[in-house]
Amino acid sequence: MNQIAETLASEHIHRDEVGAKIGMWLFLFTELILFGGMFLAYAVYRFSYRDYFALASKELDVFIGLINTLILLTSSLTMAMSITALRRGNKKLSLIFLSSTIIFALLFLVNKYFEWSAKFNHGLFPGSNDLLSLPRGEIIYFGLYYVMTGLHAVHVIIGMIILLFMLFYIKSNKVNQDYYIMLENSGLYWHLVDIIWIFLFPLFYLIH
Amino acid sequence: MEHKNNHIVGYGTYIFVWLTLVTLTALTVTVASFDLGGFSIVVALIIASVKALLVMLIFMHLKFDDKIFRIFVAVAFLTLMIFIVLTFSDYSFIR
Amino acid sequence: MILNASNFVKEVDGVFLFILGISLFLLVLITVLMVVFVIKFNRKRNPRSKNIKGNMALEIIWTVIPTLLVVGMFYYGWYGYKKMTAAPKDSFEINVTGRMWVWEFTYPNGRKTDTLVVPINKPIKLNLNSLDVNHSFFIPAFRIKKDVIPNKNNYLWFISNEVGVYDIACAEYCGLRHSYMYSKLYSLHQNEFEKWYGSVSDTVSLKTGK
Amino acid sequence: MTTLNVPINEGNGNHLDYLHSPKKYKGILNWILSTDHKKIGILYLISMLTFFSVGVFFGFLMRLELISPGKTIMEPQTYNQIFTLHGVIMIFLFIIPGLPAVFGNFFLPIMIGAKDVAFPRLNLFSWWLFITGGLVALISLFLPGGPADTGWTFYIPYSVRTSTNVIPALIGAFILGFSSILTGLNFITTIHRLRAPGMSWFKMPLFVWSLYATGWVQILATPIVGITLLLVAIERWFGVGIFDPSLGGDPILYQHLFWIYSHPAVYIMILPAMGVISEIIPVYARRTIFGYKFIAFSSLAIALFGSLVWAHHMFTVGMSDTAMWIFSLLTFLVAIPSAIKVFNWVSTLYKGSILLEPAMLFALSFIFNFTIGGFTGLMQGALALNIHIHDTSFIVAHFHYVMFGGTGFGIFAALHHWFPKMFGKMYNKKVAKLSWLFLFIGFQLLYFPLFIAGYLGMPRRYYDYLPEFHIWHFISTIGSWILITGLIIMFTNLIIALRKGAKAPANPWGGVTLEWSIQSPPTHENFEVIPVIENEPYDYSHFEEKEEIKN
Repeated sequence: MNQIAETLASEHIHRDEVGAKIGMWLFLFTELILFGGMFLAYAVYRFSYRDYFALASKELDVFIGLINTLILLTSSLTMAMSITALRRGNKKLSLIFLSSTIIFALLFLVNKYFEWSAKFNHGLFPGSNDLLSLPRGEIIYFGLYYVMTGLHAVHVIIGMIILLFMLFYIKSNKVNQDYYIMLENSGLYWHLVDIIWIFLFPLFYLIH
Repeated sequence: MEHKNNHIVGYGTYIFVWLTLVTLTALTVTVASFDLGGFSIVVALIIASVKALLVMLIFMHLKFDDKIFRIFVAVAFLTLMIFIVLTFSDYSFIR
Repeated sequence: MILNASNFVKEVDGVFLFILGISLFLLVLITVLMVVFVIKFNRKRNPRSKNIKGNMALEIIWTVIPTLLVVGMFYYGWYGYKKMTAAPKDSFEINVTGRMWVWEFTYPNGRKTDTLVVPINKPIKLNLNSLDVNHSFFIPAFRIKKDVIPNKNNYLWFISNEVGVYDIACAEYCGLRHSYMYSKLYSLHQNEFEKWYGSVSDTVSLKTGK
Repeated sequence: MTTLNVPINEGNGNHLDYLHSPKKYKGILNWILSTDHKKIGILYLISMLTFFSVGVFFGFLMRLELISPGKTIMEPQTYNQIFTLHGVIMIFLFIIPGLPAVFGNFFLPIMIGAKDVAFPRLNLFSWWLFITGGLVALISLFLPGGPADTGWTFYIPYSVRTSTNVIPALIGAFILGFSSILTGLNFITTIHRLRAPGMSWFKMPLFVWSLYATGWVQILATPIVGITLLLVAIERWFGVGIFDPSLGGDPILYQHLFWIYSHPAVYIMILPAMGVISEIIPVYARRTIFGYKFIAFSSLAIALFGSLVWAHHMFTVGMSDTAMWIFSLLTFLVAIPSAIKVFNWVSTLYKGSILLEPAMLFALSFIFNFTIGGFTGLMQGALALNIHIHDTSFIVAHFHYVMFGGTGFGIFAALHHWFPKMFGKMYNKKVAKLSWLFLFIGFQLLYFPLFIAGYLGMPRRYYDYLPEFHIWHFISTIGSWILITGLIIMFTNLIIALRKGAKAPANPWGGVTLEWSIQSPPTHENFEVIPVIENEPYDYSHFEEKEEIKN
């Protein structure tokens, strides 16, 4: 412990890696609870507006949701493998895996863009007359849908930016076989984004 | 709680987990096409929880990390569960 | 202050005095102990301290006794509250609508007023509704209050015990004129009430109260 | 002044203190870009006290308006905006960061024998977030339409209807929430990873325990209010249906989500203050603390139970009976760990060798005020009684007894206790005691009458009131003047001490926790040699021997 404290204070050498990981997990909890608040709101509204939720979810395209689920799952796979590759010393493979993760993230967003713009073309956007003419339960469903998937998309974008940084860090050897905690922590963040989607998918797309 | 993170998870394990996740996704979509009434949400949530657990244990290395991380994660999820359960002590029993 | 103005006053004041009594006793005990210790074990008088790390028996005592006390308080409060929720079936029902910043009362016969007139010794049930933001229907002298929330059907009930005029306030912040959202409650004898209720004009004398 | 009684860990001779150590930047940049936990603590202190004075000023104006019925100095709209600002500033910008971010930052690493927190740069970032959030919240003062008039609770649907600038306050609070989360995250990691050799969990000072418990509440509760306020902002901005009842939303759900955080938040405010009291009493009673483990565990118990009682703010909204009794019972259970703490503190005075220094006076009055605040809290936990006193000035009085009489006095106690260590200067103790007298008397006069008025039926957040409440409001306003006089005396005294105070020794009060073993003010690195801990945190047996030898 003593040594850890000393290395930490002398700022240039590697930090306490377990500490960094604890910090990252604690941060992930705040993200988890942040979405948890919205899941709680979802639960309450689904409880009070059960039939309306089922009706409104018919507007969503299960196929697009399924594709996006598979994209995110696969991106999680490449993310995890990228860390393994780096730790085994295969920098090139690690970069390939990491790049594919970023490309998957981009695909997810493109898909999301088409999904949202289709909704907008149908006149189903917040504050639109078409939306406001729906029953209240459906208005709430779409309110939650836009807010929750929107905020998730923001997280995907943030994740992409973090991963892009990692790409450069690995290239410039700032993150390497011996010091990989930054990549590992970015991976944790990325997996959390995946986990949230794992719950969003059935809750919005698969209602009967 | 010294760090012994020498365990490097192999590609094979990851691919196996990924295949399981894809299978579970297919399962949840299939199940959703049947009308199970009130049970459909329960089944959907159970499958989603299993998927999330797999991601956390393998992809996020919880299985191989120090015990303290598993305790932390348990505390966080428990807190969220309690928030939800206590809120529903109002909604489930409202007249 | 009119004591016993409604059927809930005794319960609420009872809980209050019960908790107040225990609290005062413990507050005095703690304060006196602090003052006595500070004087008696002053550095001048007592230059050498004694290191006492703890005492298991004491810890158990002051965990168990407060636990019993608070469970007692909980039960007393819950018992009193239970009565407030159960409006008798034969209650006289009046609809109350709150909006920025007035109360409106609608009687079963369609009569609308801006003050509440009720007979004494008869259970009255108020169905609360809001047209805009949250309000809270509060009759201090009766010790009752309930929030008035859009899209939510709340109610409260009471029996007025004494003839009189009481204040009705809004207790949930509702904007500019929140502090002026007062109205009056007139408790009348049954026959006086019948007379008022039956009359078409609103100008019936309400001075019978006080 | 007490002689030094603990070996001073000064290494080999005099070292430059953190205020004068070699700098990377000059002038103000040396401060606002510094990652030194001590400098960040001072930054927080300065910014927090600035916000505090603004909050006090608004409070003063409100009390002045209420000195007599009818209009005194301002219009109702202004009054509504001022009480909202008073709440937002005092809660988010003063009490929440008051102890953890200021004294926690400064002393937590020192108390566990570390050179800094786990993430120094993140720590600086939290301060920047704090300033940004504060400015965003206050910017509405200068926008057309003026600041929000919703009260600090932003209740739906009023907060989506009002034409004032609610969004800046919401976004400000959101940012401040993240500042608070990052501080908590930093502290938990620090406590887990950076304890000096031998500093086992049960050798940690109790202030550290309380910060640990607080940290968990900060991490696990704050995000809920963050997302809730963000949702309200989004609802106002884009008209998305979330809470607004006219779009099918549920205003009660908003209140649940709001209080899921905002009730635990009061424990974020009070727990560190309890930690401070646990530090101060042993020092001035010069003996070990009574029931160390009970105090430590009661902090965790308060954090746990405190997170489960939020709906007692909602007993009049028409919840289900099940929810009513569950939340009432849980509320009463929180009282038990709090009572354990109070009894242990009082017992620590027994057979001590007590010196009534200013910090001790503040600490003892903390116990008195907090006890009153706690008992009136019990009254509100009782369902039947809650119905009557809910949303009256009884609540206002209770809240201020806990938050100002408790945490506020705790902050003043900490300030007087640690001032010599932080700045290396001594203040005038007589003047400090005088300021305490003013604050204590002013405080009681200011808030006690509100209990009475509240029970008699005076609702809260009222611009105007019935004549029968005049006398209570009048006394209260007089009290506010005495209180503010006390504040002015106290801060003037401390500012004079900064400029002209005598040099403070390393251990002016005779403390035995680690911060008193290093020089005042500490060096940049805190410890020249990382200490090895053998004794329990408040072990004064060692101390007595020393004195004996000297005599």
